[in-house]
Formats: sequence, C-alpha cells, structure tokens
Amino acid sequence: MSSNKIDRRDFLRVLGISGAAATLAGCGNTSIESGAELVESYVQPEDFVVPGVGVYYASTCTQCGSGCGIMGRVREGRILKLEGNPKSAISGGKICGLGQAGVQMHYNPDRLTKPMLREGDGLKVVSWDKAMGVLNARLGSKSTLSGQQIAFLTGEISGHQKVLLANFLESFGSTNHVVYDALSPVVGHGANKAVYGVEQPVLQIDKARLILSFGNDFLGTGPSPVRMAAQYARFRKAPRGTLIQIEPRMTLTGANADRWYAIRPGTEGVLALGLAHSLLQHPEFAHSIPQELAAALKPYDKETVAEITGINADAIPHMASLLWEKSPSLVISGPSAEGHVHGFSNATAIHLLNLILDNRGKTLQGQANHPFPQLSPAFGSYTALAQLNQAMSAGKCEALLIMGCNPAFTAPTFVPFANNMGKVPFKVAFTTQLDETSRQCDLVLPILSPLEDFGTHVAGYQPAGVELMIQQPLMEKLYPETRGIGDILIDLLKQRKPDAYKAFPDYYAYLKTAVVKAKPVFKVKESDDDFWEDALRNGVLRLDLPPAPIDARVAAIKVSAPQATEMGMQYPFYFVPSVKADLRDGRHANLPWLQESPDPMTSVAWDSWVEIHPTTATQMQIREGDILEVQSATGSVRAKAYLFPGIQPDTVSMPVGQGHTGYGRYADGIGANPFKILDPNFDEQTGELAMYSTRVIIKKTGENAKMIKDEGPTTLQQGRKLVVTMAADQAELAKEITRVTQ
Amino acid sequence: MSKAHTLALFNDFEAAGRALQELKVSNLPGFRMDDVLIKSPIEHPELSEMLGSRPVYVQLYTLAGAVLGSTIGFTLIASAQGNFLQQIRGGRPIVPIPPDMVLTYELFILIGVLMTVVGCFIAWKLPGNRSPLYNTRISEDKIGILVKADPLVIPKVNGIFERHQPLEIMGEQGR
Amino acid sequence: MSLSNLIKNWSSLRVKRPYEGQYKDKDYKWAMVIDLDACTGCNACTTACYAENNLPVVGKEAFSKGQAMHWIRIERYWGEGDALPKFPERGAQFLPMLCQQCESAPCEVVCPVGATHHTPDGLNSQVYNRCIGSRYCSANCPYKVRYFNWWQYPERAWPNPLEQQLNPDVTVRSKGVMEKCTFCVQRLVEAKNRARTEGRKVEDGEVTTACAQACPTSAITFGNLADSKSQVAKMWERQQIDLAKDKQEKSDENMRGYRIFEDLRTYPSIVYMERIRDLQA
Amino acid sequence: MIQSTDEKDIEIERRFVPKAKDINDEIAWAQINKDVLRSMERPRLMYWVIFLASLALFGFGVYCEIYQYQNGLGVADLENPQVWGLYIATFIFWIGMSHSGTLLSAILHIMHADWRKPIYRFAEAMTTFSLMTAGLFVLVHLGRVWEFYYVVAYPNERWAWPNFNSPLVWDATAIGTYLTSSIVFLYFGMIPDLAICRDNAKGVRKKFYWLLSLGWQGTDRQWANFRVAYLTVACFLIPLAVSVHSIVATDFAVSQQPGWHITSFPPYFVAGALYSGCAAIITLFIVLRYVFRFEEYMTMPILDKTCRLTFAIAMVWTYLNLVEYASVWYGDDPVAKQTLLFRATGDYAAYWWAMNFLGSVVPFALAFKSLRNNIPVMLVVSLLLNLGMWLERFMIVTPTFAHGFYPWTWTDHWMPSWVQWGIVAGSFGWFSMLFMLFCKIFPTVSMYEVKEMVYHRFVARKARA
Amino acid sequence: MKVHIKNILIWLSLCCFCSAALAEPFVQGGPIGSQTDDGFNALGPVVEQPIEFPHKTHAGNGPGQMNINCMYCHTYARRSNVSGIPRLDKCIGCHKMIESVRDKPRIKKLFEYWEKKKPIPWKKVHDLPDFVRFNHERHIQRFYFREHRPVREVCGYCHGDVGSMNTARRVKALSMGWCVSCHQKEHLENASTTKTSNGPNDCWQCHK
Repeated sequence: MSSNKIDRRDFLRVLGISGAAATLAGCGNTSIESGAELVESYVQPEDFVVPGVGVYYASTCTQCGSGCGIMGRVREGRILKLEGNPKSAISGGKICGLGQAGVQMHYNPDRLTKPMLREGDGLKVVSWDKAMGVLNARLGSKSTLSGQQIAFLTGEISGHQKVLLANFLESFGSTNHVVYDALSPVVGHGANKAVYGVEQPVLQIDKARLILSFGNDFLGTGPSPVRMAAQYARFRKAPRGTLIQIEPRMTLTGANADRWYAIRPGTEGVLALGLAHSLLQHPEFAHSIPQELAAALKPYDKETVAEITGINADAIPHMASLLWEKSPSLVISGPSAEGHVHGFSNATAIHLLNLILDNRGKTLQGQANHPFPQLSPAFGSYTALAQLNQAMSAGKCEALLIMGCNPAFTAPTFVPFANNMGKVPFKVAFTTQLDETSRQCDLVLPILSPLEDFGTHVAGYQPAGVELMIQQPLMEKLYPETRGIGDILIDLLKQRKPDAYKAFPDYYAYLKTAVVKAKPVFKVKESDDDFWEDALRNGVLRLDLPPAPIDARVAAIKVSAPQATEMGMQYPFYFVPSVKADLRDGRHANLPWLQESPDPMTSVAWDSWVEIHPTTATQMQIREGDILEVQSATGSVRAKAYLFPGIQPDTVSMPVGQGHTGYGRYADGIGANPFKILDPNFDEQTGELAMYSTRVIIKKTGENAKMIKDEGPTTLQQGRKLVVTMAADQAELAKEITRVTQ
Repeated sequence: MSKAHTLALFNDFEAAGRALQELKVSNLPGFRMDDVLIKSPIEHPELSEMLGSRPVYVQLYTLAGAVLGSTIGFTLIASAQGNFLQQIRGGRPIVPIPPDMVLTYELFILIGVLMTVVGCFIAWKLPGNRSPLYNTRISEDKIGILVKADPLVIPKVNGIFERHQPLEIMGEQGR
Repeated sequence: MSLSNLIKNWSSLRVKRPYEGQYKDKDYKWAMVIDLDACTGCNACTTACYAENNLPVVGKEAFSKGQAMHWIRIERYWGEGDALPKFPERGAQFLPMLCQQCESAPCEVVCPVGATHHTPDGLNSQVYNRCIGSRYCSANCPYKVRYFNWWQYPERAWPNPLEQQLNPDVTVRSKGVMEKCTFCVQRLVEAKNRARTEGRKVEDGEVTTACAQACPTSAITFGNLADSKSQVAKMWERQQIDLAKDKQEKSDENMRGYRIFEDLRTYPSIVYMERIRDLQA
Repeated sequence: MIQSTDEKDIEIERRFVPKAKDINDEIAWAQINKDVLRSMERPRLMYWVIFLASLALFGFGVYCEIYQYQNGLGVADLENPQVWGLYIATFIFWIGMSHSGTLLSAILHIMHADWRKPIYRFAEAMTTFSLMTAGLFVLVHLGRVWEFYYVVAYPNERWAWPNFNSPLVWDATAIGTYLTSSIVFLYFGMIPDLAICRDNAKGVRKKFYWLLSLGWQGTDRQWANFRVAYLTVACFLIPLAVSVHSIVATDFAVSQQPGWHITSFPPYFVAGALYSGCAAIITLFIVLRYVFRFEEYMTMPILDKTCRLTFAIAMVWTYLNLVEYASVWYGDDPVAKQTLLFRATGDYAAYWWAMNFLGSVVPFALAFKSLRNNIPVMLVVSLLLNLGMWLERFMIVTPTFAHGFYPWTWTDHWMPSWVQWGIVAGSFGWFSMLFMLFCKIFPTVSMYEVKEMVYHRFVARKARA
Repeated sequence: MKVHIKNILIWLSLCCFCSAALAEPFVQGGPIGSQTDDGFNALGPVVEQPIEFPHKTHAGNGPGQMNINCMYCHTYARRSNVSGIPRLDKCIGCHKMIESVRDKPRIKKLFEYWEKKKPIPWKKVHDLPDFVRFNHERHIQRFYFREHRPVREVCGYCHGDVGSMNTARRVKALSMGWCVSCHQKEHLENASTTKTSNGPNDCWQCHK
C-alpha cells in the first residue's frame, strides 16, 4: 500500500484537507470568479494522493448479509462511489443497487451526529462523556447486572464484531445475543439441514440445465443476489438452461423465468409431491426413493394436485418430463413456499425432488468447511425475538442493547415489542440513524457508518471456498462525535475484563491482531504487517477449499395425505407480502436512491401498493389507484390498488419496507407497513412466523389517487419492436460472441 | 437667387386642377412646373400627372436590399456554420443547404423591407427642413398648391390662383 | 477564419453521416450491446447511474408527475400477442432504455443553440451550460430518454451532507437544463487523456460505463466500435449489425441483435439482443 | 382629367361596385377626422372596463410567470415527455392570430379590395401585438429564459453560434423578421394619419406626433414614394407571412413524431392562422365598433364581407384538416394512425371533437346572411371559432406527447397546472391591454384611406349618375 | 438618379463591411507562449491569501530571485486535471533548511500552520466555472514534455508572468473564445517534427 508503512488511520488523519467541500453550483454560474473558492490543499498526504484523481480502496458491503467485496472511489478525501471488488468471488466485481446506495447511508442527512439521552419523553443531545458515563455506570465494572438480565438484540451479524459482542455478553455471564431478522431464512435453513445435513447448500445455478424454483427469488432477494445473478447469466449462455418459477406472486426471478406458474399460496409442497409422483412413473427414477415414501406419494396424482394448487393438470407431467430431460437440474424452495404453517414440510417436499433427480454434488453442493466457524453469521429468527419479548414482558430483562435491527417497525402486532420496551429499565441503541426502535431507547449512541469503520465479515452463503471479508474506512469520519461499535465494546470490555483487553488500545488494534492471528490458515509467508496490508488492499482473504458433500436424508421427509387449504369466506384472499430487493425489510427505506428506484415489477416508487389480479379487480370493479383497505384478522392497512397480472387471482400482495414513522425524511410518511397485519400463524416444525399465510379481505374506500409509477398507461409494447423475444430453439447461442462473467 | 414660396388652398380637386392647368399653360418667366408641389389629404394621381413625370426610385433600394439580404444572409450563416467549432448535428452536413435557404429567405425579406422604407425616407429627404408653408386644413380636406418661384413672379402666380376661388393664399419669403 | 475555413473545406462540410465505414479511419466510436436475455431487470444499473452522474432524486411528488431523472430506466412490458394472456406465463419483458447515442440523432438537429451535437467519438453530447431549455430535443426524441430539470434540484436533492457524494467530474445541473445519458463521458475523457499522454489508444476493457460496470449479469457490454478487436465490435459484427444501415441484411436470421426504431433512421449506437424464452417449458 | 367621363371606364367601375353600401360616401372628410380623433380622447366606460380587466389578467399572468421563474418549470406540471404543454400551443395560436392583419392590409391591398380600408389598421395592430405576445410565450416556455440570447446569432466571446439547422432558429428569425416588418408596415402606413393627429394635437402630444409623422405634408412627391414603398412592403409581407407560419409548421413537420410528421402541415397551419385571425378580427371589429362608436366606418356590409371571407377560409381549413386525417389514415405508418385514433378516442377525445365541431361546423353560421348581420351572434360565433382554433393547436401539441412513439412514457391523462392556465390567460390580458393602449394613442381607423374610399365611391357614383 | 445610386453604394459598402465583420468575427490570438496582447487580457481582482506568497522571489528570474521551475511546487500539474497547490510539507521541506528567513512574518505563519498540521486555506485565483473540465496534465504534456517549450511560456500563456507577481493574479479572460482561439491554431505535434495539429474541438472535451 505504501512504502513507509504509514498506518491506514494515520493516512486519513494526516491528509488534512481543506476546501474539499463538494460544490452545488451547477451550470448556472458562467462567470469566472477569483477568490471565491478554496483550493484543495494538503498538509502531508501520501504520494499517491493526487487532487483530481480518484483512488480505489477495497472494503466490504454491509447493506445486506451477502458480504460482497466492494471498491470505493475516493477523491479529495470523499467517498464518491462504490463498485464491486473483482477479487471477491461473492461480488465478482459487480454490485447491486442496494450496495451502491451504501454511500447514501453514510452521507445520510438524517444521520445521528451526537449521542442522545432520554430526558422525560424525548431524547436530548448530550456529550460523549456524559453518554459514556451513563453507559459505564450501568454496564461498566460496577454493573450490578448479571446473567440473562442483559440482552443484546442485533440483526444478522458476523465476523469479529459478533465475537466481541459475545465476549461482552459473556463478561456478564449472559448468552443472550438475540438475533432478529424480519425476513428470516430460518425455516429454509431448517429444512435444508433436515434433508441435506447443511443449512445452506451452495446452488450451482450455472451448472444446471433446468431450474425449478418454488418462489426462490435468488436474483432479487436471495442469500447472495449479485453472485447468483452472475451465475444466472452463465446459466443463460449456451447450452441455455431453462428456468421454471412457481410462486403466487411474480418475483424478479419469476419475471425472468421461461415459464412462470401462479400457484395457490402454501400448496407448493403439494405440487412438489405431485411432481415427485409424476417423476416416479419414469423407470429411471422409480427406485430412487424408499418404497414406503413412494407409496405415500400415490394420492398425489395430477388431478388432485391440480385442484389443490390451481395449476393446470397437464402442466405437472410436462414439468416432470422436462425435469428428466434436462439434467442436471436444480430444484429450490424459497420464502413464499416456506412461510406457511406447513412451510417446513413444503420445503422438504421440494428437496425431495432434488434427491429423486440426484442433483446432489452436481448442482447442489455443501459449503466448504469453515476454518473459523466462530465468525460465521448468526441468522435472525422470529422465535428469538418472541422469547426476548416474553422476557421483557415478564420484567426479566434489565438492560437491552440494540444494534442493526428495528423490531418496533418489523415485529408483527401480536409481538408488542415497542410496548414491552417500556418495561426494560435501560435500553441502549447503537445506530447511525434514529429509527422507530431507537427512538424508544434511553441512550442512543451514534456509531460510525460502515464506510468509516473497520470490521470483518463472513457471509453465511459462501459460494466458492471461504472468504473472510475485510471492511475498512473509505474516508475520515464525517462527524467527529461518532464512534465505532467495536471501540465502544472494547471500552466496556476493558472495564469488565481488564486483563484480557488492556493490550488493545482500540478496536483497530484488536481487529488487526485477530486477523493476523488467522494468518496460518491462509498459509502465507509474509510478515504480519504485510499480511494485514494485503488484506486491506484486497479487501478479502480467500481460502480455496473444496465443496463439502451433502447428505440425502430421505427419512426427514414426511408425506401426509394431500390437503386443500380451506377457503375462509371471511377473509377470501391470500396475502403475500413481497420483498423489494432494494428496501428489504425496510431498513433501507431511508436511502433516497432506493426509494426512487422503481420496483422492477410494477415500476412504482416512493409508495406502497396492493397488487391485485386484473380479472379479480374487474370483478370487484377496482381500478388502478383505488385506495383499498387490506384487512386481516390482526389489523388493516390502506394502499393504492395496482392491477398486476403476475399474481395468483385469489391472492393480493403488498411490498414490505414502507410505512415508516420515525426513520428520517426519506422514509417517513411513505406507504404502509404490512408487517402489522400479519396473522399469528407459525411454522409447525420450527415455530417461526409463517409470513405468507395471512388471509385478508379487500375493501374499497371509494378514494382514488394517482399511482406513483414510472410506466405509462399501457403495459404493452403497442406493436413497437422494443423487446423482441426469440424461441430458445431458434437461438444459436453457441455461435454468438458473448461476455461471460468471470 | 433667392426664391419665394406661395401656397394656395383650394376646396376641392377640381379647383386645384383648374389652377394647375392655368399655371401650366401660363409660361411665366422664372417659374417652372417642377417647382410646384401639391399638398393633399389623399393621393390624387391625375392631379400629380399634370406636374409632369416625377420618377420614384424606391424600387432601386428594394432591389439592393433584397440582393444584399440574400447574399449576406447566406455567407454569414454558412461561415458561422463552418467555423472552428463546427459540429455535425443529427447526421446532417455541417453546412446544409435547405435550412440556410430558409434563413436566407427571411433575411432577404427583412433587409428588403428595411431598405425599401429607408429608400422612401431618403426620397423624402429625411431628416431635412420641411416647407414652411403648410396649413393644417390640408390634412383634413383641403388641397394646397405650393409654388416656389422667383419673388417677382409670385404675384402673378397668386393672380392665377385668385381666379379659381382659393380659400386662402399664404406667402412667405423663401431662400 | 471561418470564411476561409468554409471555402477550404466546403466538400467535407457537406458530408452526411453516417456513411459506410465511417469509423474505420477514426480512433473511437463508442457503442454498446445489451443482452436482453441476460438482463434481469434488477435496477442496479439505474442506481449506479445515479451515483456516477449526480442524478437528483426528485422525490415523491415530482416522481408521481413523471419528472423522474433516471438516465437509464428499466421498462417492464407484458407479453403481447393474442390479447393479454391470463397470466404472463413467459415472465416479464425488461428493457433497459438509455440514450441510444444515435448517429443521426433527431434531437441534435433541432436544438436552437447547438447544446447537443455529435462528438467525433460518436456520442450524442449535451452541453448543460449551453442549454436554454427549449425542450425541443426531448420533443423530438423517439426514445424519450432526455430528462429535463423541472426544478432547482441542487438545493432540493442533496441536503447536507449528501452533496459530498457528488462526482466532481460531472456538472450538477440547475433548473431549466436538459440532460441525458452521456455514456459516462467523464470516464471516457479521462481514459482518452491517459491514453494520449501515454501515446496510445484506449484499450478494450480499459474504460466502461457505470451501468455496464455494475450490471451483475454483465448484460451490458460497452466499448469502442472503431477498434475491430474490441468485444463490442466483434459482437456487432457477429450480430450482423451495420451502423450505417437503417435495415440490416442478415444472412443468419438467428442472430439476435437488433436496434430499436432503426427504421426511423436514427442509427442508434446500442444493439439489443433479443430475449430468449424456452417455449417448450 | 379629374373625373372620367369615358363610358368604358364606368362600365368597368360598375362591375366592381358592391351591391351593399360599404360606407356612406357622402360623409364629410372633416367628419372622418373628427370621428376618428374623438376615439383617441376620453373613451366610453366600456373601454375602462375592458382595459382594467385586461390589466388584471395580465397581472395574474405576470404573477404566475414569476412563480414559475423562481421555482422552475415543474410548477407548470410539465413532465417527460409532456414537455411543451400549453405554452407552445398558445404560441402557435398567437402567431396564427397575427396573420389576419397581413391578409387584410397586404393581400386585400394588392387586390384592391377597398372595403378593407376602415378595418385594416386595427388588424395590423393586432398582427403586431399578437406577434409580441407569441414572442413572450417563447420566453415563458424556456427553461433558462435568462440565457435566451444564445439563440441570437451575433459574434460573442464564447465563439459559439446558434444551430442554424434548428426550426426554432428559423422560427426566431422568421418571427423577428415578421415582427420588424409588421411594425414597419403598421407605422409606415400610419404616417399620413399621424400627420393629421399632429395637426390636431396640442402640447406633448403634438411633439410626439410631430416626431412620428416625419414631416408629412401630403405633397405629391411624398405620396408617390409612399405609395410605391407601401405597395412594395405589402408585397414582401405576403410571402413573409406565409413563410412564418410554414416555418412554425416545420417545428412540427420536420420532426419524426407521429401526428407531426405530415407534409401538409405548412398549408394547414397557414390556413388555420388566417382562419383564427379572421375570427379575431370579427371579435375586435364588434368590440371597437361598440367601444369607439365607429358605426359609420365599421359598417354592417364590411362585417358581412369579413364574415364571408372567414367562412371561405374556414372551408379551406376544414379541407386541409381532412387532408391531414386522410393522409395519416391512408398512410403506412401504424404509429401515426394510433396517435390519430388516440386523439379521436382517447382521453383528449372531447377536445378533439370540440375542435372539429367548432372549426368546421360552427362557421356555417357565417353562411347565413341573417346571422351575419346579427352582431351578438357574430360575437359569440367568432369567439367560438377562436376557441376552436386554440383547441386545434392544443390537439396538435399534446396528444403527440401523450401518445407518441414510446409507449412506456405515454401520458394519456396529462393536464396543465393552474400556472400554465394563468400564463395563458395573462397573455390574453397582455394582448388586449396593448391593443387598448394602441387605440388610445394611434388612430384605429385609417383616416386617409377612408377618405380615399369615400372619394372614389363618391366620384364613381356621380359618374354613374 | 445619381444621388440614389450614390446612397445605395454607401449602404451596400456599409452592409458588406458589417457582413465581413460578422463572417470573420474574431481577431486571431498570438502564438502560444507569447505574452503579447491577444485581445483577451482581463486583469482579475486582487485575491487576499492567508499568506502573501511571493511568487516573484521563488519563480522570478531576476537578480536575487530563485527561478524555480513552476512544476517543482505545483507538482500535480503534469499528472492531474488540477495543478494543485503545493502540499504543506513541500514548503517546510525547504524552509526548515533556510534559517535566514525564519523570522520573517510570512514564514512564521507558515510554520504555525505546520505545527498545527492544518492545511493553509489558499483561495482559488483561476477558478473556472464548475461545468468546465480543464486538464493541466494534457497541456503540460503536450507543450512542455513533447514540444519542449520553456515552462514559463507554457504556464504563462494562461497564468501570465507569475514570476513578476507576488500573490498570483488572473491576467487572462479565461473565456471560451480565448480557449478556442488557441485550440484552433496549428501547434507542432512535438519538438522534432513539422507536423502540426490543433486542439480538440469536441464540446465534451472541455464541458462536463
């Protein structure tokens, strides 16, 4: 990085810029002005720092849990833009829109710049000394808290922050690290674990010739969308693979499918078993599963399945025939199949197809064995939050520390988390920006944004080998009165366990030591400093490890008699909350680029909407823009109707992530929050919230408003040759020159 | 030799015409028909004809203006298009003829119109002194005949006027 | 100077473009290929463009009025044919639409002040400070990819400290100015300057646009058409697209390349490759 | 040779004598002066009502424009691709309005139709003022009006020139030429009348008219040069007027947009322009006749003739309108056809049908003599025709934006905001304010030409007798 | 008749003159590097700088002046768009060796900044509008490194004779016409050739 080994932090400090403020004077001012602006001037910069020339630094994206490597373009001490880091296999030099918007989280005008302390009803700005005084008094060496009285609630978290956090809790004798994620992958992980023996098998999308996806939006909101999109691109090159998507509401992946089937929500498992039944007719597969299981599949003939799922009976043998023609195939389940009362068995039924088709080891592999399992992420679950909620409600929780999640916004109505927070005497939020949850806390500490702080990340989904991602500051901290979470924890730990932590002046030292300690794993011969410098320069520490094998635990798959879901007359519609790849559970609703980025399927931006099938809408005399009240047994929300053909006719859908009430200027007052109408239905096996099993009734309010969308009044090409479609058998992909990624 | 002016006002064109006719045939010494001016509220070509041929050159100016307008128009536009900052636009040639013709046409008209009016002003000898003998009734409905002649002849001219019932005869020493 | 220039170069000033082989003797002709079969409609390119080109976020009100400023927009069409199918069984049809950098651009001819013109690199340029905002270019654009600053965005869209993200290489546009995709000209100029200092031409892959760089599926390929060894030139050739033709004569009907509204004789610089769907599935 | 006694001459004269008596040919010339000059003195109450109403409208327009200037064109609810809105539509409307003056003063002058004489002055003033109004719309429409001088071709420190390929530059040149020529023509033709004013005014006004009348004394030399120059300018003005509106038509016709890319646009625009101009003349004829008590000069037979002329032009316009539809309908362009169908059946269908009704059906009222001679009916009809012509311009501009090439950006239901309406209303106020001011300062009826008219008719009548 | 023809001739010649003036509107600038009056001189205002830096002493070539190459301090000019202000440690690098002037008020001020590690808030003297992309690197590379013109001439064409000033002051108009006047001239491609070319005339080369 540099010859004289100047420390990275020193580099940022010594740069000492003046006059680097960005200018807003646009093209209006045409005059030559002398003396109006300052020149960028430096005190003692590194040799490679040249004003007017951008320099790229590697880091890690923390916008979602994928752990993509990024490169930040820095000029005149400001981070301007993020690109993908080609050295990381996860991002492969690419980046999604969500990742791009990381800079807006950093520069967000609503960022918290100073600590805040509760005074009466409101939060008041205080100094760090005072804030740390309060924190030390409650959690420092003199703390009276012990054991499970203290809880740390976070979102998905990995790397050394996770370790440090666990150590901190451990110093109290607590193991109460509660991880909560509103869009929890836990059911899917559980089903994977049960059938394959691993939580997250690696999907070799590019190797498959046919992908049958039950509601898995791997291009939009999957575990590693950038990586999977790159794989998808290769999957579409010669020999071109076929994608069939089965889901109640068309996701981004469904929109790219060769054939998209709308299925009645919750009946994915029935269809999977129907397909299995159909496959078993084929002599090649007839003996691939135990006889008793095959016998249990008998009732799943195509007529029954068709009636339950709403899918044409002829389509089932057709799909089955495609599955045996195009091998290797890949069958995957997704949230919309898993988020039901019987979601677990849905998922296992879907996995059964992979077992029958013998895709193990071909398109479905185990992740490489992890050399540092302690750094792997903890995945959030609803049950964890529910337990914490119960403890809080019972008054067993004395101190609650919150970072990186917003249960006050995402928790369903029957988990009155926000109310129960009142029963916790001491609540601390570590956050970059006030949100609905931190507004309820007693102490809010402004932490550094991910672009200002150090850290390590290990993605839960490791597509190739294992990558330890390094996060480093891309610029000097924007606000002097913000601190890294690591530094705060180290401070507290120094009080709790002085002996173990006094060696580390700060989190940076801790992290460097910890990473350097892992050097033997990577089998390099450099000095410690060089290793660390290399890690920072590359942004990733890669281990090329072979994929692990996966099991086939057929026994885990239980087949019951086919059951139709009952049609509740009171709540006639299925309710499918959809997830916008940009906003996820709403944590990014404060980023203007993402608010302005239209939803790919509807082109709606800055709003919530209710998707309803045109036929249903015609029956109910609903026009676009009619404000509908969507009412479940739990509650109701209002949003504009959007007539959307990519949805099952008995289903309505609303995007989650909007409807904030205390999350800054870009999020507040936009749309409605459908988390609040979810019914208390839970997965039978794991006890997780069944997000896709809510039933609703639609009421017209008689109001109508203009849809905030990009598309015009037509959704058709009107005879223009804009997007032309070619049949796959005509295309000669092999003859084409194409850009193959990686 | 200084000349004197006299102006006679008549009630109608007939009277003025008769007076003119008499002046024309009178053959007074020191008096030329060229020095007679009719001042009338409306144009009366027949009356003017009696004064002999008085050519109008305004068309010459028009021609000059029109030619100038078109040549300048085209050179100016084409050379502005062909300057250093020449850039192709929309795949068209840098000096495209049809648009330049449109603009040339407009400039042809503009300069033609302006030169016509300027020519007329020049023919009116603007800016210059007007004849001092004028009566505001001329702009209403009377017809005046202005004679510039040798001061000695003026009484004779006035005598001719008197024979045709003029409303008024105004005289003044001219230069 | 101008008059003598006019007389000296009369014949060259009368040349119409594009003509066949126009870019063979030139250094650069920037062009693009967008593979619609690879495009998933994920909007990463759009956001990347916002980040690179200082596009203002217009906000809810303005967006609802159709005043959004996305230089590259993802359009989604549903199947067409025998009326609207009950379900869009073949998925949605995504189309990333950006300025086509037409060789014979309808917008260029009509700008009264010449704020938009054709650069020697084959870009359809927009000079913001020359623009007086007559919006004729937008009216004349068949693709409707020109965006007008209806409001004074510098003050509205970047509250402090968001303005620190602004790319210093790109002007922040004030109200009353037309803007559009530039093929990230600031990157191109930088690469060309670097190459010129080093006494060479820009190599293939040395520079790319923000959208192409971000695209997770690499659906967008950007490069120099004048360089016959570049990826883009090879793709154009294989797809049998000739820049200077308004109707392509393809010997191989199965090649997917096409240009949008080619028959309007705009000669766009972007070749789209047809989306493929497996109709057996 | 004061009056012709030749039989043949009388024969010829008689053939052209109109049946109706256009004007009382026994009216004294002094009376003409008196009547017209009176109109420039203390006016009727109605004058003030109209003037103040115009001023108020104009004030509101100015307010809207300032509001728009400060906040950007976003306040006008313009959007991509609906980028022009009412401004350009109204711009064309005003440009069209200006053509009537040329028609009356230049074309009819060359054709020796002397019934135009009492009314051509105000028609010319209308030309000038509507051109000025149209010019304002160009400025209002610009996103950066403070940089409008970039359009002007002049050597500058930027070394940059406007784009001469652009129809907007042709527009600017043509309108500039037309405005200059119209003002010159209006002023030049007014010089003898200004001399009359000079001879009857006192004080500052006298100085003012003295300056403007350029020493006019009505000498035969002045008259001879004046006649030639006036005729020459009139001859220039006719092709100019045609070219101006043709060029405005090329703004649309040279583009490729469906609904605009039509070869017959230039004549269609010119016909529409003459049409709306004539309709406006009828309106102003009636207003002036009432406000300034010009019953003696703006007589019913002249109104009748104007109405007949308007009817003829209306039919020409109707024909060209149908030609436009037919050429699109039978043309081979599905997109243009789709846009035409959208006009007839889409969200703007009501306006389209109204425009066709007002433009092609309502003028049939002008075909009936009884209606032609009914002043209130004619006022209403002329206003309706103008509304129809405004709608025509609206229907040219808006549907093409709303339903053009690119379906993704269609804006089927777009409507302008109050700011746009305010500015459009303000333009009417501005026009009528200027016009009213003109009427107070300059003679609205050409006195010397009316005298000529009266004189010739009188002579002819006497000769016939 | 005669008088009219005379008048018309006067008008014609007037118009010809005007049209010639319009068609050939601009005087040519002088050759690059010359400090002659090229018609684009415009003396800018005096800019108050935090330290009144004596360019004369450093860059002047008179007696007692040090005649330092511009690019010794303005090091970024040859490798970046901006020429940049010298970094503070550059000033200190020399001045900590020069004891003789250590007590001068300006040098004291300099060391004050250095001790506080605070950058000096220099003000821009040649401040182009924000929509203009001027590239120092390309101009220096072309005229200094390839054409081997003297550095004072190359820099001085735009910045004037800085060696005769104390704090720099703008002396050229920096208008677009001025830029273009030079871009349209034929310049030698390098020192050892007679081949010439002119500057780019692509709008996007300079406008961003």
